[in-house]
Amino acid sequence: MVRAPDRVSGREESRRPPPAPSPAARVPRGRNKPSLILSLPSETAYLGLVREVTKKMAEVGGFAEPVAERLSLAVDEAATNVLEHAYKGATDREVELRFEDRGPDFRVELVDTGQMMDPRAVPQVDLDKFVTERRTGGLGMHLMEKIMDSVTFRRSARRNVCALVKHKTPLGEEPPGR
Amino acid sequence: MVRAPDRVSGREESRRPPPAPSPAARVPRGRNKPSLILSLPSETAYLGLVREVTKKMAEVGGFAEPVAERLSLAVDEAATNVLEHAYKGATDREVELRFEDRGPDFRVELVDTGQMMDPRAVPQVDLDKFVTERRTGGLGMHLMEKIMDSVTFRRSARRNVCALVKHKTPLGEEPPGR
Amino acid sequence: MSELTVESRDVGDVVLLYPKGFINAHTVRLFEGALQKAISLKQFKIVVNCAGLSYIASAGLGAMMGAIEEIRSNGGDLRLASLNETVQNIFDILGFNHLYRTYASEAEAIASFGPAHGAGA
Amino acid sequence: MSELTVESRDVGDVVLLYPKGFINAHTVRLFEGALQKAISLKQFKIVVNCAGLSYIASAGLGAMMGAIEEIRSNGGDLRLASLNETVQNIFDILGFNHLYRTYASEAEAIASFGPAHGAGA
Ligand SMILES: Nc1ncnc2c1ncn2[C@@H]1O[C@H](COP(=O)(O)OP(=O)(O)O)[C@@H](O)[C@H]1O
Ligand SMILES: Nc1ncnc2c1ncn2[C@@H]1O[C@H](COP(=O)(O)OP(=O)(O)O)[C@@H](O)[C@H]1O
Repeated sequence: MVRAPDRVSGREESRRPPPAPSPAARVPRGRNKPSLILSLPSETAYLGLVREVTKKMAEVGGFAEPVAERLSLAVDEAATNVLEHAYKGATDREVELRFEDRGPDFRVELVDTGQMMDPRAVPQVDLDKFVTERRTGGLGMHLMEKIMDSVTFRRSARRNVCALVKHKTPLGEEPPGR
Repeated sequence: MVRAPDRVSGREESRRPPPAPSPAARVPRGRNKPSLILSLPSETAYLGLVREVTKKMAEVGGFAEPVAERLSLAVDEAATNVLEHAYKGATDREVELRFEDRGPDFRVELVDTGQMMDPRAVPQVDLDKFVTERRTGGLGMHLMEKIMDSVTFRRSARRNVCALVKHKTPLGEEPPGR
Repeated sequence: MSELTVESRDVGDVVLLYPKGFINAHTVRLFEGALQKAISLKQFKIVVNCAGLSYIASAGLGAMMGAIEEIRSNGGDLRLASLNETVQNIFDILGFNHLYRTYASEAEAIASFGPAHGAGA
Repeated sequence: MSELTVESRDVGDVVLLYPKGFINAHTVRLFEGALQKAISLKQFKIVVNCAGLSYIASAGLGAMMGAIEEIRSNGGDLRLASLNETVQNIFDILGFNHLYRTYASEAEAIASFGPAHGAGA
């Protein structure tokens, strides 16, 4: 089901390739924050690990537990989509998750070598129509976008990269406590 | 405190550089097992994360929970030693932990760029003397060696690598259940 | 390390499902199977007791979506009880409170199907 | 997210310590401080109730080692109660059962110091 055209632009916004690296991204190694790379076979059996590793990294990044739980849901959804859509259920491929704590941003990238994301395939969620139209899809992307500050897809070197970003400090507020 | 010479050889055994890669180690990418690389600032605040990530990777590797708990203790001890001895408490350095599931072996490598390990500095644990001699050190290495099947230290390219290995299947037994 | 189990229990003509663990794309088939079994037995008054459910991803919500029309068109409903904070939070994010009725306790969820139920067991 | 807290309580002339969380190289100072405080108050009959202790690394065992001689040479002892499986396991690996007396319950550990104790509070 293709979403209504009038809502495309607002969504497209968050999916265009990211701009030039932010100042934080230019900071070289020794940035004194933890980073983690997890390589997984494309099997749903590892989604539990994805969720737990995400939650720990989010907590270490300073997010309170309920927020860390939500972030782990968003990453679970993104990984599930790679397995189901990019790899169409094939279990002999690989997914890589990169977690980086870039000062003000918590950033997770999922890298796969499967089928490219077609943004037009993403349905717009209309809860009212869910029941009557027997819809069961579209919830994953919807959750990701509700939870994260930005969800972007890009393709480079025959790989798909889905980048999820959550700002740690809403503008003008204190940084979150450990 | 230096250990008694007559027990040096048995210990040295497990600390010599590893031999040529085993057949399992030669398997190229796509080996269809999860792997994980965790880079951390040299601060004890991250030891909790080390322990939790190790426990999850061990469980995913097929070890039962009590064994996974012990493995996470061994890796905690190895990481603590890097912070205390290789980096002498400096908190601006980096430690890298590499987890690899090599079929029959669960393998964790800790990489640092600090002071080299001097095997002669490792005291031999003699529990009877602990109390009377007010000894408080030496327990970490002792725990690591009791828990792991092998603990080796090597130096390459100005880095120290501490490799911890646990066999999944004691010879002749069934592989451990999930 | 069982990631999900789903037990069930009848109270009058209400069927109670007890998912224990978490529902994600890996474990969802089991939850879906429990829902489909209730439907095939024509037990359309369903309460999912979420007390043992630590987490639910969109796959699990999709499974409920896939069953709800058949359940309601047969005069039944799927209602939820005892959601923990995480699961409640996911429901809130999606606005699922408009689609499903949730109750603080199992007893309230059972009672919501009418006064005849709950005493039986 | 507090990783370790250590409360204390007196029962007669026995002091009870309640570490809650885990003891590793990051949190050990707090545990060490609690032991040293008891010693400085000349409370040499110490029971560490480990019911809330999920895990202890060698740093924590070293802290006990560093205090035990002074405790014992003053006619006291450090005894442990209610170790969970993980902590018991670490004790077993190291053969620490030969160095420290452990008890299944706090009451037993308190009573082990003599009949006068435990009733007081
Ligand atoms: N990583 C991806 N690669 C390719 N297509 C994707 C990817 N993620 C999402 N999609 C497309 O977006 C659609 C909506 O995804 P989602 O909201 O997660 O719902 P569902 O997966 O249940 O269909 C999918 O059906 C698919 O067409
Ligand atoms: N990673 C390391 N780098 C350098 N020296 C080390 C390292 N690990 C252990 N050692 C040496 O081995 C000794 C014993 O270590 P351990 O058994 O962990 O006890 P402790 O750390 O309490 O002294 C240390 O005191 C130190 O001299």
